[in-house]
Amino acid sequence: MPKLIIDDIAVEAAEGVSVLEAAKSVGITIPHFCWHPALGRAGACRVCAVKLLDGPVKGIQMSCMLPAQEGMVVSTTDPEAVALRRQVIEWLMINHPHDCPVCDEGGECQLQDFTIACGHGTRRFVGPKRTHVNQELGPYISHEMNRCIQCYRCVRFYQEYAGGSDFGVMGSAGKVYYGRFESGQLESPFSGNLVDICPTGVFTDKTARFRARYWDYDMAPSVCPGCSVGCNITPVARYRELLKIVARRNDMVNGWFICDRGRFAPKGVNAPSRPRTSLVDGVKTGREEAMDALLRRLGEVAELYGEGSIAVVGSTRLSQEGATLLPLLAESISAGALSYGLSAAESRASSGAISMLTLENGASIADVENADCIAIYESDLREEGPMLLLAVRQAWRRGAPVLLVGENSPLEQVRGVGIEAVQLHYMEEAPLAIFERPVVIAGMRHGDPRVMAVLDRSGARVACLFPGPNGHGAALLCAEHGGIPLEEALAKGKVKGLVAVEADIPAELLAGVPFVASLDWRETAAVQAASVVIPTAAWVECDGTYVNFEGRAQRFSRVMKPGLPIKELDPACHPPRIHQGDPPGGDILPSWQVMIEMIRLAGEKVPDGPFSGSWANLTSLDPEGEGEVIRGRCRRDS
Amino acid sequence: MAGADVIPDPMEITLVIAKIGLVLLVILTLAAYLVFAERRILAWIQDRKGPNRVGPFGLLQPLADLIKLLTKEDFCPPAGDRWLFFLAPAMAAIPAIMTFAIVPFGAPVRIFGRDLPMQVADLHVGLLLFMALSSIAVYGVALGGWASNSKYALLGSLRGLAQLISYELSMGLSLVPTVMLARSFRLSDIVAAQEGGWFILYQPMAFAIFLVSILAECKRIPFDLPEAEGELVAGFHTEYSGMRFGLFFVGEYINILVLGGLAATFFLGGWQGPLLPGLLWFWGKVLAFAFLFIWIRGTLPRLRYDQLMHLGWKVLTPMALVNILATAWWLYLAGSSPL
Amino acid sequence: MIPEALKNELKARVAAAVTNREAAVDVMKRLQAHYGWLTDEGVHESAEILGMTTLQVEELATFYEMIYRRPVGRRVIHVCDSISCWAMGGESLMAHMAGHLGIGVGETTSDGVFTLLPCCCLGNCGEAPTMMIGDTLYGRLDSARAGQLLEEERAAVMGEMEGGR
Amino acid sequence: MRVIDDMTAILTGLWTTWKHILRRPVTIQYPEEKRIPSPRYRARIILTRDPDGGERCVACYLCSAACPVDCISMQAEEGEGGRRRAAWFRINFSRCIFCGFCAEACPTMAIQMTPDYEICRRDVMDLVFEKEDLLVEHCGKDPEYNFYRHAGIGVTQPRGEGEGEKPTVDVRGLMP
Repeated sequence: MPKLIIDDIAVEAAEGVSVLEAAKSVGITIPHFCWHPALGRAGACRVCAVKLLDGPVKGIQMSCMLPAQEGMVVSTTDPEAVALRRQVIEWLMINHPHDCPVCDEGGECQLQDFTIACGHGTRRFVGPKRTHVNQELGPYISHEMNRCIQCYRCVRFYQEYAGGSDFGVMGSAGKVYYGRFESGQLESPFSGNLVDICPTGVFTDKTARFRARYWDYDMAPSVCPGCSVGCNITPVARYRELLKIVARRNDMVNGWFICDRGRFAPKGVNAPSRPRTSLVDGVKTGREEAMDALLRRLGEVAELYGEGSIAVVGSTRLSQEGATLLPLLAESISAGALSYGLSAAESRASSGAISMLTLENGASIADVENADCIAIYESDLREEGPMLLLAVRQAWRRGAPVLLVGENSPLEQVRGVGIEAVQLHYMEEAPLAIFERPVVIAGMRHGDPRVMAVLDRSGARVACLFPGPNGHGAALLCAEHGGIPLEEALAKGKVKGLVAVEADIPAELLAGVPFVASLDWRETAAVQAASVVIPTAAWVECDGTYVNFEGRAQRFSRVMKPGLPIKELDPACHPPRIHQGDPPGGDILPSWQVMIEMIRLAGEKVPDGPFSGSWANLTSLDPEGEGEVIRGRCRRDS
Repeated sequence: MAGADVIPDPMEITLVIAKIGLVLLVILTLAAYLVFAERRILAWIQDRKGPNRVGPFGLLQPLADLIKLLTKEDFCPPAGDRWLFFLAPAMAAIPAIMTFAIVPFGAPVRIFGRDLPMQVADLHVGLLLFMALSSIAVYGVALGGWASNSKYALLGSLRGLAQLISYELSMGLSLVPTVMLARSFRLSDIVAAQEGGWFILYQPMAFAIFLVSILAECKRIPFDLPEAEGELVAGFHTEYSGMRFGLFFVGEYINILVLGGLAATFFLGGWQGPLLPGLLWFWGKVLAFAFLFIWIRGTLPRLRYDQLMHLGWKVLTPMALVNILATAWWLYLAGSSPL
Repeated sequence: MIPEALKNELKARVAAAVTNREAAVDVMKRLQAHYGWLTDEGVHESAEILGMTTLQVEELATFYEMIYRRPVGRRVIHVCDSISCWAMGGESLMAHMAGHLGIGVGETTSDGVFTLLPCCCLGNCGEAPTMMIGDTLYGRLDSARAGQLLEEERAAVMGEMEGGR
Repeated sequence: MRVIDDMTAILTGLWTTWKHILRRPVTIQYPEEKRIPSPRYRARIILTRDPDGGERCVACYLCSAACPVDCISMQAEEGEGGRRRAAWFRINFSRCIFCGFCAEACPTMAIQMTPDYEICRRDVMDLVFEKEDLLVEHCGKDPEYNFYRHAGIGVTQPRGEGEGEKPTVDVRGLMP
């Protein structure tokens, strides 16, 4: 633990960190472009110059390249260092275009910030600027090479960190060009991170091109609903429209990056066909009336078909708040069946997984990155958890062999991140015992519950990829409350009334059910088939909790108010001519609040909040925090 | 004039009523135009033009103001005391008008074979009545501020009370030498006593004290602390609107006229003057005082409250007392007929 | 398309290397010799032979200045413009060459014989000013010697072309 | 003596104001007489065009960010040729305080202030000016300036042909 002094502040730095990181740890930001916490140093940009006044090294040094050493006395404000930084940034800006007003990075641009921080305010250079032609990089990322400052971050991420081989740096000296051999969509499933990692506007998000500026964004800490990995994200919205998604750092989950699927997947929140008003038999009504009608008709169903003819169905995308209230709702309307929307196969695999997982044997992404052997069991990570592929690559770069087990683990998935892997047929073939830190990544989609016992005995840490963003939470509740797969419930033919809460139920399953009600924000088959529809708030429109694959409960916050986007309104209605609290179409509650209202209307005792009893500790989760690991609470032998 | 024991004849009553009507008409009109004059003169002082839109040279402005005030909402704060709130403006305006009853505003004229004094009521205690009425006027301010149930109004009215009590004293004391010189409380006697020379010549100190005191009495700058718009919004009449505010407002200007008239009566020989008829002399003096008030308003800043109290109690009152003693001593030395 | 024999020879060369990448320059040079310059087709073929992506080959091809990704004449003249040669009259040598050939720097003569390029050091500083025509290095040049060399080379190229025909 | 000094002060004040009573008022009788403000007077805001007739505004949101009373709102969109423009642009003149920060912030000289100070409307909602109301057919105070010619990213001219630009680099070119 070397002790050094930076700008008169005594710093005790961890072993091996650079002076730049040591300064950062005490709140001194030294300008930097090529250095990135996830990618390390390159020494390419020269703006992190500091002056060492005393110690083992003296004079002007690049703080990112210099390890913090005992006895160093560092000045970031020395006139010599300041002058060097100012000259370097002026030089970097010589060829930078004059287009900040039309650049999407403007306002959230590291180059802007550090140019000002380095003290360069007015361009003195009057000569001609270097220009490049751009490439067409597909529908998600736009390319503007003129803005490049040659920090090499993009290539280092794309080729080294993410294992892509279709994007790189060409030429030398004044011709350096970052791009592909020819125009075309970037192949890496992590290409979207170029947008986040580029310190200036070479790569910008084409899906939100020219839509808004940083200071106008509606933003909040959130969690990706794309899969069970639960990457931390910051959705960006404006005028009640979700514009784009950027990665948010959480070292316990996704680190700095997210996958393209999470970033660029179609944003259902913006779908014009989204249910936004309550419907009874296709007629728009108020929410209260719709809930009254729903309860009345459920009563009629119960009267007509007898006890147990009603099923309540949740899903793995329903937030944990909704999922914990589902049994209470089922009880209040005397439902005969409770389902968490898992298919029969998924349900078996999931229950096997949660009964096997403990605090000790569950693997986090950090465990995957630090593993010395990784087996991917019956899973295509591109579908079930793309960010794990990136973690697998980091382990592979450190020398860990990668094994693909089972016929549903295609080789193509690891080719996309430049990994070479060995294919095996059975889990028993994997020589996990000879490694110190083996990790098995098991998919639930094709998983076999019997293998869970093998995994439990193998001594490896296991990452079980549940379906949906809250698959783990749903599986825990399913086990607690005796939920059954929907197919099973319907197979008996007894279910005549069905309440679907944010559940994606295929139309053919609904065919034999006379009465369907749906609480949802997506236009699902259940919504189309439902006699009573009550809209709920989408994940960006309310607070909630997802339990990710490793059993980490993470809170997401409301990004924007529910309501019709201004884009969809009649132009004459904006700005509103009358003063009102809620925007048009804004009278929408999160599903768990709708459920509480229904429980109240049904005359049952209303819980104080979504979490009670053994779940009460989730009430105070911090959306900015690392989340709370709750796996292992259902293990049978405990 | 008719004593209390004589039954007045109808002609007498008719003439008195006619005089009352005439005085009311003149005063109210003058007060209205005084508002207009103040706005124009202040505008000139500030190199502006002032109201010049309604009628020729803006001369119909008072009418427009009247219409505006009459058509505004008559509002009483919900938490205020309704009755007192509605009563207060009248209590501010009426005593001011009533005071004019004792002011002799011209030389007596001969009409229908009798001498008709240009004065509504020539009381032998006229000066005392003036003092009494000016004390009553403060009730309007006090009640108006209190009934509004508003902090600004209450603070304004408290200031008004304290201020009036202090200045009433110096004002009354400054008039004592006048009475001593005229040997009468009757205002016509006081005017008559100045035939040989205006009291301002004998009593410049008393005149100065009286002038400062009446500035404070009618709450004019630099003594407008009960209103003090910079601190208290509008002081005691913050919550008033429409014609009730108008009554307070017009009361202030009637007060200017009345006090100007009294100052003329006590120190400038009343209606007396060479060549011109008495009526013109009197009103000329009144308007000169009004102009002086406006001019001062356009010039001086507002005093701080403690400065105001300091001036009243520690300067004017002692000075007035000294002045009385000096006058008494002088009268004693000069014998029974000093003038 | 390159002949099958050349392809097999290069594949053998790649197989002999410890990593594919170290054989990349050899492969590109051979394909450049075959096509006259490294065409896009050549890049694709190199990538295939090396088992790399076209981009990875392109990164190398655009980095090295003696791999030509644009058409060149039969003899490429590299005139050194770095410090030693500059001090010994490299600038006037370059001007003389350009004047003699009637082309600007970076251009190819109309008969397709010569391409004139600057070069940032040929490792022949001791014999500055220096230049390279084709694969042959010449030092201690003056304008007369340079002109003479050009005529010799032109004659040689003409001979080759005659022979080739 | 203090009393004399004070009296002198008061009398000096009275004399000063007396002189002003006699002075000619400076008032301008507004609707009849109109003052012509200087060209840099800060009144009604306009959106100007560049010398080619195109909209100068690129909807960069800097004016709305600079606006201390939040009276400017807009939505940017991509126009033809990748040109950034305002889909809608709105200034609420009932809120505007004419501070000129927007014009100062504008990097393309699009938003400018004019000396036209007569912008009263009977209905407050009529003071919400849309882009069509704001857009004028001239270049305003900077007739020469054309943002996209200097921007350095093409759009209105082929890349590398703007002012102060070198031709585009050919990464595969022969020159080092």
